Amino acid sequence: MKTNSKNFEPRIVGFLCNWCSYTGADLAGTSRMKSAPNLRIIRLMCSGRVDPSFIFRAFQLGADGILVAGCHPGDCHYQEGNFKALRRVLLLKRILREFGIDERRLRLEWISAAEGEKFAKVSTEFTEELRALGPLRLETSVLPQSLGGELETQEVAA
Amino acid sequence: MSKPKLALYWAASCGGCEVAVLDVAEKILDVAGFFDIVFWPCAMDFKYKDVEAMADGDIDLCLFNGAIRNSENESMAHLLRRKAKVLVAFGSCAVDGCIPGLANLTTREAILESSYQLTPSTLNPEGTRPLPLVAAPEGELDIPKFYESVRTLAQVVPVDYFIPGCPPQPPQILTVMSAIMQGAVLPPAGSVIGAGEKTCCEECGRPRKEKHLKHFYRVWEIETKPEECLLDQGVICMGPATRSGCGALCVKANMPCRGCYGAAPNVIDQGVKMVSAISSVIDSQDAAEIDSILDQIADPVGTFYRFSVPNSILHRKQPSA
Amino acid sequence: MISLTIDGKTTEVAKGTTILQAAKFLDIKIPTLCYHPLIKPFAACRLCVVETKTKWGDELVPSCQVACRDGMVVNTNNPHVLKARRFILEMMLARWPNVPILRKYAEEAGLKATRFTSALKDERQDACILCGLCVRACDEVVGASAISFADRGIQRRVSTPFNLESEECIACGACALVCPTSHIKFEVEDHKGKTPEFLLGPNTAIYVPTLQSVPRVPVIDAESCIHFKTEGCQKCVEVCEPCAVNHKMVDEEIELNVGQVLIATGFDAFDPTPMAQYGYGRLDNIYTGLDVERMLNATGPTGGRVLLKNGQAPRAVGILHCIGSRDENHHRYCSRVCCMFALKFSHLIKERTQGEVYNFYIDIRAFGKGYEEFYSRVLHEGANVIRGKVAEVVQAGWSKRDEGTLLIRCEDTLIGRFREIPVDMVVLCNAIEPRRDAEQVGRLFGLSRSPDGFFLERHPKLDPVATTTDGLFVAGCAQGPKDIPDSVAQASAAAARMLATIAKGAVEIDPVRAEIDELYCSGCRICNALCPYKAIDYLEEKNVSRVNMPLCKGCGTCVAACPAGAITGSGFTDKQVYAELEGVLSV
Amino acid sequence: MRKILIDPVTRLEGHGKIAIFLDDDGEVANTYFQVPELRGFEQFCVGRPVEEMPRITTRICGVCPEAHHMASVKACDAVFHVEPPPAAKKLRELLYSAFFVGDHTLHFYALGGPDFVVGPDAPPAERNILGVVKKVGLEAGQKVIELRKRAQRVVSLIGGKAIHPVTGVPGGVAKRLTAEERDEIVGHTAYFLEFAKFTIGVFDQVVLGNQAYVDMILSDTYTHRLYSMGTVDENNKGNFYDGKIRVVDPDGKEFVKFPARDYLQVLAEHVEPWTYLKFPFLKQVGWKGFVEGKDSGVYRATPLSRLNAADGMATPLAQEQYERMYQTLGGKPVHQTLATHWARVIELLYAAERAAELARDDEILSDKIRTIPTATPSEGVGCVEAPRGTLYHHYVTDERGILRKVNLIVGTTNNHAPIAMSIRKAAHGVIRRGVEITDGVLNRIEMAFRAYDPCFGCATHSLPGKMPLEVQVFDSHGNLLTSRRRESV
Repeated sequence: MKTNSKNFEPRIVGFLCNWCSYTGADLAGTSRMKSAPNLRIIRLMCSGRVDPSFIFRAFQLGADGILVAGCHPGDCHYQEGNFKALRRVLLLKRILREFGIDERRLRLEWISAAEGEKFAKVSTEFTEELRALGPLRLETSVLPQSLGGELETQEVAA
Repeated sequence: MSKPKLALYWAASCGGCEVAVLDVAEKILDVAGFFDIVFWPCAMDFKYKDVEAMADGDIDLCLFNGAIRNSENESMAHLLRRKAKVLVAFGSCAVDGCIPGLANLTTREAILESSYQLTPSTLNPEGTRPLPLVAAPEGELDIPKFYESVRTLAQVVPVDYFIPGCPPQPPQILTVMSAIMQGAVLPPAGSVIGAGEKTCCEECGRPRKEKHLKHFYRVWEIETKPEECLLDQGVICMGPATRSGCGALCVKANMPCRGCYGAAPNVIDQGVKMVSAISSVIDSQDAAEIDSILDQIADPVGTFYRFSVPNSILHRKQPSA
Repeated sequence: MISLTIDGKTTEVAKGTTILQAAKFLDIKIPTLCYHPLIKPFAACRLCVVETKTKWGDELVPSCQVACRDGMVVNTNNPHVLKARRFILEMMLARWPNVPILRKYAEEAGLKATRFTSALKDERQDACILCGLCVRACDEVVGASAISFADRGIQRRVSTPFNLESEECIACGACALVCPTSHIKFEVEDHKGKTPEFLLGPNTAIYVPTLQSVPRVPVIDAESCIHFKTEGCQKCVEVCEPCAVNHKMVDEEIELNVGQVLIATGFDAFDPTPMAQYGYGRLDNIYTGLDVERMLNATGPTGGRVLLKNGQAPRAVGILHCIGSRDENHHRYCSRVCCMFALKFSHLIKERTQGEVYNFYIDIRAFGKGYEEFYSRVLHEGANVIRGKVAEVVQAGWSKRDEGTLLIRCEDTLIGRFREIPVDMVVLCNAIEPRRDAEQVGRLFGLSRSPDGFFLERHPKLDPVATTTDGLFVAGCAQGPKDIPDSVAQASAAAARMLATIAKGAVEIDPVRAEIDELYCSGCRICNALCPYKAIDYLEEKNVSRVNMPLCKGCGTCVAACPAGAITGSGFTDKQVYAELEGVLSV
Repeated sequence: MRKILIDPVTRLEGHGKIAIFLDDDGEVANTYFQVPELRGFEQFCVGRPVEEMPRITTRICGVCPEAHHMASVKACDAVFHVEPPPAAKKLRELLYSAFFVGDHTLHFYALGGPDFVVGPDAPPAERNILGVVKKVGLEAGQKVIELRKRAQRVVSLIGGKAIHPVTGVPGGVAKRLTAEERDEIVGHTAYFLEFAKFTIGVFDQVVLGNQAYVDMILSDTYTHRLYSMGTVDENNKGNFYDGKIRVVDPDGKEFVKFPARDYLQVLAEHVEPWTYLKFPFLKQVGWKGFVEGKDSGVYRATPLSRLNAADGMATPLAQEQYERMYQTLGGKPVHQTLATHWARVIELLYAAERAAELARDDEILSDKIRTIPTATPSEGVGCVEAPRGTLYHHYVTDERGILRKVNLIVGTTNNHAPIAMSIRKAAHGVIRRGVEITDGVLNRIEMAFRAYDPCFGCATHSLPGKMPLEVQVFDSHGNLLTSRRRESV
């Protein structure tokens, strides 16, 4: 499935605000714009609903990158949900860094309902950026079955 | 009828959990009286072979504390899972990975290097490292394999119940024990027992305000007022994201909570939840200002994940590609 | 009341009425120069002399100044009066031989030539007869006192202080208006005004915006009204018998509580000035669609006549389509209405001027009911249509004959040749564009706009009048360029939608809400500050926070932030989102 | 070649293993004492804010978290160049003394005591706390439980938590002591003192009253001529919380006396491939392997060596006992490993006296319990006497107080080499060709080990001294010849 070569197709999860970017994505579609198909969209009422746990879980489930898209500052349908998203993403990037995950894999964009073009552009760009970064293989030595062999090889060999 | 069989074991932990069990004081005798303690290496001498000899599921209750750090911890986990009807992850190490779990933010190699080479007091010109198997002049010597990552018990074997806390507070241990001894119906498997359903704030009792944070202080920077919520005073306190049960001991001692009782119910990742909460209440809409405020949080991961790195969604620092 | 007889006619007038006013009332003409009905009489020119009979004999008095007395008998043109008036005119003509109005009066008075000669005949050949009307207007009416008499005797003249440009002058033009000899002229340098009328005809500070306006009352343009500059004037108040004019009026804001709003804020007309190649605002006789619409309006400033600046009818008119629309540099969209109004113009202009009409089009979009038929009709009437976008409009006029005419340069893409077409008038069919305040309005209502800047409907096909916000509807050009039938249709649809809700008496709202489970909440109060709607209350006694349902809009910020996981956001619960994640990432 | 493996609960559990190799003559060829656990605190604490260390390093050991808490917070004081107010220092030391009382009690009654109270050759079933209780009376058992309870109570009153205390902050302590709490503590310390005296009595009665034990203590099997390390105050009296570290040579002459911050000039650690635990030694003397004497850098840091390193005790009753011990055992220094138990009882008495003294000091009620640091944090060493040896915490931070380097030398580690040596010596002493390996034999080896009260909570993590033993005798082909094991306490 995932390979590190050029033909690696990044899996991106996009958390889109219902009022702007989601409509923007729609617009990109209805106006038949071309954009990378790697983005898997999850619609939320507001970028402020994006719980950082969602982002981590998405990484755990095999996403190579996460796009959080909300309304332009000042345009939030709920007044300032997008600023909350901004704050969370800023702190989250610091956390990702310390977990050894390239912070470029988490991206925050302001995309209005009118910016179908920007939406297409962003998802294509992001896909290329992730392609360059390569697949994110989370070291998940967590599930009992996935243990045995792999861990037996973990020896204290100097 | 014969007494129910009880086993206690520690893997990679500090022993505090064991002391906590002893700290139920007089009551320990009741426990000892009620159960037939078939395995408790720190207090009584029974052999691994005896356990191995038991029929599977022969042990009625096994309290397992400590994380899984090396090959030995792991095989003990597997053995006791086989032998025990009910396996309980006992204490923060077994439940979340605890402080030793911070090791998942670094690598096995780094740990060995610093312990046996870089530390200033170490005098090791040959760069000797401990090896799992050593041929001494007189014969072979072996020690367990030191793994790359610390894992929680549930990440190694299926676990029936979880008793959080570093250490679990004796009153909580007592409640659980007496409940079992009175034959109370066990909660559904997978439940957390010996803890509350709310968060530390419930037990803290300090009056709280709406949160608008513009500045974060480190504990050494200010003398906090004992009658005001620490978070309101700008000191990061994990209380809001931490399960109740300890009695808010640290906060009552005027120190911020660090989250040893683990995530609240319905929360899958204690650290990231607190990240969400804290960042949400930062009182600024300007990216640059927000960043400068965040700069005041020394060591975000070590703070929000102090006790839960191995049990967090991301589990460990990824090897840099 | 006072009764008096003028030239044998007897009448009654109110006390204080001057003889001149009484005469006017009796339609008896008395020549005047220094007199203006709205300015205090001054009796400077004495031209208005009349004879009054008194017991001491006949007496000559300036009728503009003398009030009527009871039983007074007045003669305005018996030989005695005419002799005196002729003498006065002789004196004036001596100094101002060429002032038309003087010559006219002289003629009326049967005066051939003057017997006198002026001491400074040819030196100061201006037309200022020193009647002082201007000075008094500027002082009494305008209140600016920017001009007054300077010097004495034959040196006397009207001037600004020290003959310098006056700080006081507000360029109201009152002096020019009252000057009997048009010695003072008022020239408007820029052609563009607030209303099309300014361009097309006389303009005042108090006017009726458009003749169809409802209610049909005049408005005062505070920016050009003298009163708001100098506190003076208010002549409109004096002359308005119903006393309807009120300068004290101020803007007021009225707050209404409504459950639904229809956004029908309309559009702005594209301003073609930036397209310098078409000369709008630079060359005369270049108009926008709306200007021409006014011109063609029977009740418009020109009474519906198509006129050039010089008052003549144009011989040829060029109509340029798609100005600002279908244009990469301005608006990429089609304004939809221009083709048809252009054709209407062609029809009317041809009908009213018998001149040539040239349409320059990209392609004709006559899509509506009966539109195509109208198009072919206009063609049969002999309107010229040229397919091609006009390159530029320039001043013709290298030969005397072409004086003031315009030259349209374009490529006729049908015959594939470059053409130059001389016309007298150019009509720019300028685009419909979003109102300049569309962004603020959008913010105010939380409306999103489509790339063209018009408000976005909920669905282009299935829900063209509603918006993404419940209770908020759009209609007309606010939503996108459209003609009248479409606007009416959309507006009615929106109205119907709103009525439906009103009839129902209840509104349905999305079930997306946040709820706090008090079993898990410990009142850390993280969520309290986050709610933009202050929908979360903290219950001190229970030490929990609680969502005030009716206020909650379900944005979910608190759900994401709650460190205790005590808040669930119905419709978008964590469980649901995780399930979604597993779904989208399963392949 | 035969291999005897003494392994607490088989080779699959890790709490210190002893491997004894016999040559073909059945003589002991060599012994290895292995510690199979490693945590890596020195690495993963890097990047943490230094002020959090007192709460992080407690998790090195749940048996003596107080020791790590104190060493760590003292290191923090040094890192921030700040001097805590007197009240704070006293509160810390009070907590620490209470902890010592509880810890030494546990060891004497539950772990070390049985060997003497019920005798080394008594059946294992009796050689435990219950046996002790039977010998010295039931109320003694209740006393022990009661004391532990009270000790933990005092720790939690001052430290916030009984296990893993939290109140230590750079420049002081976070929690004020209320009058009520203070009164309660005074009550507890009074109990400590009574209990300590009682314990002295017990020791007199059952150990000193029995010539056999005294002989055993004095026997060469349990004797090592090594350097002794301990912390002393300005009068060279022993102290647990603060002072200078003093090392005396095997003849009892002062070898070096240094402040904690100079520890690197005195100490170094040696690494062996067959154990995770390092072997500290005196740098100036150097690592000569597991050998005794003046020329070997190996030293001990135990209750006994603390007494050896000091010129006396700071409290009257303890001083009495101190003098009496050296009289009985023939003057300073004492190198008999088993005498450590006696020294421990004396330290118990000292700790109880110190606690009582501090509890009565009114200053501990002061509001001035913190000095807010102002200097830029840099580097610091914190050092206390842990029950099982001198404990060093050494931190280096950046200018924000974020840790760059961490170095720890924990109590038991100091004694790693001596423990190994004691085991070997005991093995040599008791295992001979043809000698059947009895419980007595095993226990005599274990006693050598247990005297150190090794807390592998710090290194491995078994509770102090709990060392159930199993001996497996293999022939040279590794086949199991005989297996014998004995239940321990």
